Amino acid sequence: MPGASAVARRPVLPGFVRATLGFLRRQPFAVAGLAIYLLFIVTAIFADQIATHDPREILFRGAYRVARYLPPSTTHYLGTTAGGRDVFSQLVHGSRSALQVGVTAAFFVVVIGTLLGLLSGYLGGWVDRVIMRIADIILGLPFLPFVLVISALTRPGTTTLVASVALMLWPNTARVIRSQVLSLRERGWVEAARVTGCSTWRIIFVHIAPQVAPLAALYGSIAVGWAILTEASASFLGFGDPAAISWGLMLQDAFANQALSRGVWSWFVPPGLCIVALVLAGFLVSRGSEKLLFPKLGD
Amino acid sequence: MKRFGARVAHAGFVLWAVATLTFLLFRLMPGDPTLNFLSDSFSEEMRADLLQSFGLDKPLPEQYLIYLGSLLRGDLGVSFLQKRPVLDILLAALPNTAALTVTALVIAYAFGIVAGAFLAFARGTVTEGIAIPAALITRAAPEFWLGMLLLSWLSFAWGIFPSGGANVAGSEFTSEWARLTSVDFLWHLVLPALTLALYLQGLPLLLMRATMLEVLNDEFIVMARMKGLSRWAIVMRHAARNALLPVATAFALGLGSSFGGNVVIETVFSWPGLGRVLVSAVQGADYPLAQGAFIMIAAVLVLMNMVADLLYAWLDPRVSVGARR
Amino acid sequence: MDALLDVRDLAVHYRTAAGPVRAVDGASFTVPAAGIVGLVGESGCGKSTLGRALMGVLPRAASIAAGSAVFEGRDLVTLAPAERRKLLWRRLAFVPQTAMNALDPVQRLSAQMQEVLVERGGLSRAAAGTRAAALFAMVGLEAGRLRDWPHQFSGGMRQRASIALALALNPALLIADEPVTALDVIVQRQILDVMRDLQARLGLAMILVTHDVAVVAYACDRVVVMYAGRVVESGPVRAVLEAPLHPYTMGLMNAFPDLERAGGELVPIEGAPPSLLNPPGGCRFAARCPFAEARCAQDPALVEHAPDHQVACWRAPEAPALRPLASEAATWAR
Amino acid sequence: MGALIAANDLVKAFPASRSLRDMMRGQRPVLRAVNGVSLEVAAGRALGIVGESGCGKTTTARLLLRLEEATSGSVLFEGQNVSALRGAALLPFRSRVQLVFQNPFDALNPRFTIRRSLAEPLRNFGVPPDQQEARIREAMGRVRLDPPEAYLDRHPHELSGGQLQRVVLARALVTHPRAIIADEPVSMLDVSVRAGVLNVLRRARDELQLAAIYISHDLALIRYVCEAVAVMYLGRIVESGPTAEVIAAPAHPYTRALVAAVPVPRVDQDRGDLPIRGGLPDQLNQPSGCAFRDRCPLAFARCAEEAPPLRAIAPGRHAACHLA
Amino acid sequence: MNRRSILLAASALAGFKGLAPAPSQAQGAAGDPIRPLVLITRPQAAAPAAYQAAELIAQEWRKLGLQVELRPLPNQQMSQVVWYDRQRWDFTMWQMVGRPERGDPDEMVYNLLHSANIATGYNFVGYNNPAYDRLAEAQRSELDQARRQQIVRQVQEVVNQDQPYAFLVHPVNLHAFNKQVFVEASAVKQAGLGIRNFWNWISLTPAGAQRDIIVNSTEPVKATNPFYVSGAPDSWVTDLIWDRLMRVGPDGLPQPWAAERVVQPDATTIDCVLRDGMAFHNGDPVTPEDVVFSFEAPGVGNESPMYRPFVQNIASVTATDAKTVRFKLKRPDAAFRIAVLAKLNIVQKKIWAPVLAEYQGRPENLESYVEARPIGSGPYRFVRSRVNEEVVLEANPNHWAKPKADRWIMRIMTNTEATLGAFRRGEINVLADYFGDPDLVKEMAAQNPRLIAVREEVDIGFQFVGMNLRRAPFSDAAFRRALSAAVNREMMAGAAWNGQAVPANSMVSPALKAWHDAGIVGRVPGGNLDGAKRLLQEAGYRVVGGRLHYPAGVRETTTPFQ
Repeated sequence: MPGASAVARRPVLPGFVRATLGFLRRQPFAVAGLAIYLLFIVTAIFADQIATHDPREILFRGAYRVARYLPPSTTHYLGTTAGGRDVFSQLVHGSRSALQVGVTAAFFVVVIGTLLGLLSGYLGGWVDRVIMRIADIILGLPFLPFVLVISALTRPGTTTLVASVALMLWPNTARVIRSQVLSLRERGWVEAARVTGCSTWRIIFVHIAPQVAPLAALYGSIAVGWAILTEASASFLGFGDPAAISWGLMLQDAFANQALSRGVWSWFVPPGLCIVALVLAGFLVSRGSEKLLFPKLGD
Repeated sequence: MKRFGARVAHAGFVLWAVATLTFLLFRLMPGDPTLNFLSDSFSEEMRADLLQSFGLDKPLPEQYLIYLGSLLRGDLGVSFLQKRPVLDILLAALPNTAALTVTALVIAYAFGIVAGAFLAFARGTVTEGIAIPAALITRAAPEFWLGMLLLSWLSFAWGIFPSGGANVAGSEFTSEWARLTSVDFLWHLVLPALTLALYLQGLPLLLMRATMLEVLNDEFIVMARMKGLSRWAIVMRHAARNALLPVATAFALGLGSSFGGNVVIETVFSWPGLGRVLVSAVQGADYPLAQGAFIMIAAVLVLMNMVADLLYAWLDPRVSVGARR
Repeated sequence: MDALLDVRDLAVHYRTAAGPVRAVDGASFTVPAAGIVGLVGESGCGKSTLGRALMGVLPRAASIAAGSAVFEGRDLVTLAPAERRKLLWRRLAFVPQTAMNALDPVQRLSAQMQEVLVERGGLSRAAAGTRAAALFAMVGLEAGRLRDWPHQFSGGMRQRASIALALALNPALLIADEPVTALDVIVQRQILDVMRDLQARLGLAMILVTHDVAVVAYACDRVVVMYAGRVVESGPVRAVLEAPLHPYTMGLMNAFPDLERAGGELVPIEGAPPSLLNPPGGCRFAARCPFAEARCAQDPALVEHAPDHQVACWRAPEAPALRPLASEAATWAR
Repeated sequence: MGALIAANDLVKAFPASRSLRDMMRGQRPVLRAVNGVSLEVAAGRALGIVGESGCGKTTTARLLLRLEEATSGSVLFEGQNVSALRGAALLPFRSRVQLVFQNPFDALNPRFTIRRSLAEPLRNFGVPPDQQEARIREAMGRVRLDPPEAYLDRHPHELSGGQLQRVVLARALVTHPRAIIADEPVSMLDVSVRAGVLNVLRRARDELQLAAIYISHDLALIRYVCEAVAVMYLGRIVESGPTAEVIAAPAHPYTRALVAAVPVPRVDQDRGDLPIRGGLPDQLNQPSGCAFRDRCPLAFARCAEEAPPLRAIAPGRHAACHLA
Repeated sequence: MNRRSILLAASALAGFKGLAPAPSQAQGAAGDPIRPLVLITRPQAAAPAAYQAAELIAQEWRKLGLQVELRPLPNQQMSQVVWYDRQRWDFTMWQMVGRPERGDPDEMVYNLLHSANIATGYNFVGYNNPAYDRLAEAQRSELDQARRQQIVRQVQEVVNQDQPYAFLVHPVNLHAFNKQVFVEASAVKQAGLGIRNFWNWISLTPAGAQRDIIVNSTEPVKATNPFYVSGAPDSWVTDLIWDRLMRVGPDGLPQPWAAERVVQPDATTIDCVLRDGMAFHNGDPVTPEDVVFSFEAPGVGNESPMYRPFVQNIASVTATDAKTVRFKLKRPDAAFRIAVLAKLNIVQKKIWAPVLAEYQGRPENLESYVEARPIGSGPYRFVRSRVNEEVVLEANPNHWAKPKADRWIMRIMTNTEATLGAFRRGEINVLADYFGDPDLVKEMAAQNPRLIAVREEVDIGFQFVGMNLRRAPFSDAAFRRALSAAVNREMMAGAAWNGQAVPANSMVSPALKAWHDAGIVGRVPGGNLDGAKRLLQEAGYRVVGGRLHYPAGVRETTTPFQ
């Protein structure tokens, strides 16, 4: 009869439910972050239903009089812009663009970074040297200036922006994944996999990859924020996607039209807050995993 | 010594790669640099002339060699629009950017380190529950938005700080140094530096807190407690000193990335720095100037990446002093 | 016997989400004014926690729940922190496990010596320098190596330096937590020799926390055997090791391969120690004990069965008969 | 009796980090972690490799397992040189030579159930899925983990160290190996469970007629499980022979010190000074001649001039000492 | 030729070149649907008003049954397409900015739409009307003011009929200055420019201790070079440092400046008599030789590409005596005074002759020469320039028209909010470059009536939609007329330009009172959206299924813009 204590069965709740409940209780930060994500995802999905107007439509008050600077009201929850567009509807539709930019950029950052980090860390040798050299070079490129130059030299747009953000951010992820892999590679069970005849690819993708997934997800959630902030900054400087409806472009529009001097808070505060909230969500999610990642910190 | 040499060589390699990349970026992208000069009197002949005067009529490999050679001599070419040497334009903007970056970083790190260390001890308290989200929010807010809000309150509404620029219009100084140290300059510096610092402080704060927490769990801290050392001695001499290693590295890295990252702040506060030069050059398609500004910003970044590595090695005897048996 | 340290019913609990973990659960033993006491037991038996509790450096989540630890007439458990601090390192010092990052990595050894000697010992800087050199010499290190950084030392040297640091202020009691565990046999032997030698020369008391009965046999004068947070047997080394009274001690002795003993099967103790979260009532070892009886469901007290030899086992009187049985694998197998 | 697994003059050199001076001289120093090790083990026999940390015993094991590439020398398995095998060609060797790890808490993929950990090698070696369960149960039986159902669907963190090490052994046995290499198999385990694991190991070796190699710093343990022992010092074997004989009458001064240093769980031990001086030298700056001479209480002039070869000193016994 | 016949001829030609609807087709039958059309515009961030206008225009044009897609392109890419890919695009937002020398209609009339400029010049829309060409040429050499005025009006009517552009608005410049710093009455407004003009800078009189004129600019000054101007702010500075023989006066007409008198003995001879006692900032006197050099240098080789076109009509320039310079022209030039005499800077031969000689052997030209301290003879002297920060000039006390202020400082501020903040706080005292919300400035002035004075002035420039006449359906004048009619210009001025513009239907701004046809805005053919629909119907275009189709028999053969 094996040792009673170690084998003692815990309560009968399914593992993932228990884990989730425990997570919710222990990680209020992460829960808050996930809640914010969820809110924006729902908003993005039902943007057409939630928005009260077409965000692009120039609204009129009578013949040829554009409905500009209307104060917040029941028809225009956040009023209208200088160009006569509904702020609330732009805000709602902006969540689509933000999520699109954030999630696609993060996706590429995570996929490229994780893949190269895995290969670099596990294979070592020239593969490692080449990948890390490329990473070094990219880390030697200034982030925002690079994005601006690329936007200026090519047609500005979401694709350009997402591509340059992904290009600039994967090395961070790759480096962290790589160092994680370097330590995982020394773990007994990875060595065991080799001894028991596992192919290199199987070791990398079946044994090691799941272990670095949380770390990659963390960097992904930070990349979401970076991408959104970059979009906002690029838009503010006039390098954004001119056809998009994004929070960054809304802020640019508001500043260009001196909403600040006019005191049209309902125009330039909400997009900023939305950006803060969505970026913050990424940080919160990643901070929630702090204990997961740095168990040393847990008492 | 050996590490130093290798690191410098590595930085040299990265610089070369960045320079090459920049060259290709600016040459291979679509768009005609002569578009700037379109006017009612612009002719094909003038266009050819213009291309020739900037060496753009030569084959690409030749352009590349000339470019590398010029770079090595510190020659960044001549601005399309300003017709002045790019380097002169950049060097005029550099002190302003340096002053802004360094001031903001020093404020941010001084505050971040102290607050981070404090928060490490406040683990699990209400203070922590408020301070950490607050620190995260400052990092999540778009810089320009924050800057505009501060500008609107502290300058336009309450009139405490000037609304932009680096000096009162037309002020005279005997030297650049006198300008940078003048009360007037510093007064103009306050708002942009504070905004930037507000954005930057989150990193040192969180980093300091995290490393501090890690260090505080280290056995040698427990040992220090066993030795009956005072709390002050434990925190300052042992914990902080160890926790500062990564923070010092982050400072150097921050210095590098901030040089180019100030673009937004410089625009908001009409700060005449490198970032503004870059943005206006890019907007105006002044390719030699944009390219030069980009390379200079990248060079500072690469240099600071190198400094960060060396600094870490220098500060940490485990790296700087080899093992001995 | 005049005890330097008298630990009575000491309990240390860890707060966890699932409830308190009783890492030390009513441990009692004494340490005489001179000599080495081996505190032996398996991982998780509470021996290291006990050492740290005595030094007052328990982790955040842990606290002393009950008991006393009277050291030089004062109870370390109830002593005000400021008062306790006065005792630390001056009367009560600690040698950590080598593998641990116990020396500040960014301070030279000399600085770490100076800190203790000047700040806690009240020496002048010059005097501290001389004393540091002397201490290094005492543990067999060249004085010149005071200028080195910790990472420049090998494991053995780091342990010597730790011992030198611990002895800096002439403490009355030295608690050494697994001081030789991570070391190779030859170095281990050298360090043990240093400790024995210094104990003899300085006449101080030491608690040597270890999992290795052989180390106890080699280095200690007395031994305290712990199991699942409790002391199950204690007494002079010879008495306890040669004539163990507790089945767990017997099992421990038989489970060890012996260099000088030929062949034969090793006798494993099947099973694993109980969870300290919800420890079973009665004797903690009963679940694994081949000699367990119904009465073992009651807690056996730690009582003196032979002169200066305490044991917590109902069947201690039968020990001489049980001992031969315990050396047979069949007894333990199930 | 032929050797099942043998090593022939194995050398493993790692490039050491260079000082600036070395660079200027154009030298690239190497650290020979393993420096000409030859050994052989027959089926059903066990060889212990003993030495201090850094002596190269673990590297030797890794070379034998082809976890690392030898700089020179070869590994022979069932008479075949396996040093040059790569990729799929290596698979048969992999299935025949297995490893038991030092740290059982680290040897199993934390995300896999025990069953999956045991099935993984079977999958890799092409055992049909319908046969896998039987093989797994067989292996679990060999390591006395019964009933298997009590363990197979658990994750590693739910098992104790002793149980984990048995699982690790089961994973090694599930491929039906011919040889097994155990690197400090019990050093991370609690004393009370060590004996159990060692017994299981020994029984498996006997029942399956495995060739076994134990790596340990603990002579007492080696004595318990191995008929033969090889003592390593700074990458070389300095003495080898039947365990009992070597311990009873060490021929090499280093072995003598090692034997003297091993603590035994008995009072009244000899507490004399160890017949050895100083600590392990810097591997890059080994003394000339015999590597042990600067720590050797018996060293004399010849030791500085000439490195003693490993030579036969008695039937089955070898030592690398001028005085042996 | 009377005005009417020219008009008829012009329209007939333009119409003939386009698509004539086949008259035999039955009412209701239609050709191919018109492809989706792409309206190029600068992005909102770069040109918010134009972008908003484009959106509004697109909304209106869609009501005609057109599929209009907006394509925002950054400056460079927009120019690249419009200028170098003249076959490719459909229509584009564009603008002509006001400059003092555009106070003469010649540049707008000749350069923009003369067929000589179709291939590579400014006639990028490809407008080709021989009748127009004749009129454009005629006005250049007509020295009689009254007759020239009549020709220019005819030109405007031809354009009105052909509508190669859909003119939108003439912006109204909004400037403001600080009345506490400057005597309000001393501010001088220039026709078509507003108070951001040379005259104001020399006459603005300090009222108190602050004796500096501090003006803002949204763009940095790039070059301070008498032979090179890279942007509007550059010219504001060069204007002050270098004198010219004549200057465009506050009334928009040329008046003598460095030349005391300008006399024209015959159609191709102009004598300029220099003022006495003029000196460069380095103390040297301004001599006729310097003036001769100043007008010869741009024509040497290709050393001054930007100014060379202006001297091409000069056959010779000579100093006839110690204070007279005689220009002989190749052909009579009505615009010569404004476009040449009031444009070219008088430089010192001593400084520039060696530079010219040196640069002739180098790939660079005079534009690349950077004077450490530019020397002119103008009312202000150069002190220093800091990129992206400020340019500082000081009053030239020796100038005959010495400025009333001590210094003229230009602050570069890209942030409109900050600019307004700086103006409110007195960090700048003349708001001279403002494209922000006009209401804010007006409100500020209303709230601080003793502090802030606002001045408005219709600009010389104009905003328009350029249509590519090379491509169907824009090749059809009727189609163009309809598009133009559908644009509500009042709405453009109000909703896109914040009310800071007046409707336009001509390249000659109402600011140029002498030349502008005052009634032209009211004469847009068709007049409004309904008129536009009618015009299309009459021309054979049909809306089928909500989509506008070509007249019957016409196939869509043009590939859409990508």
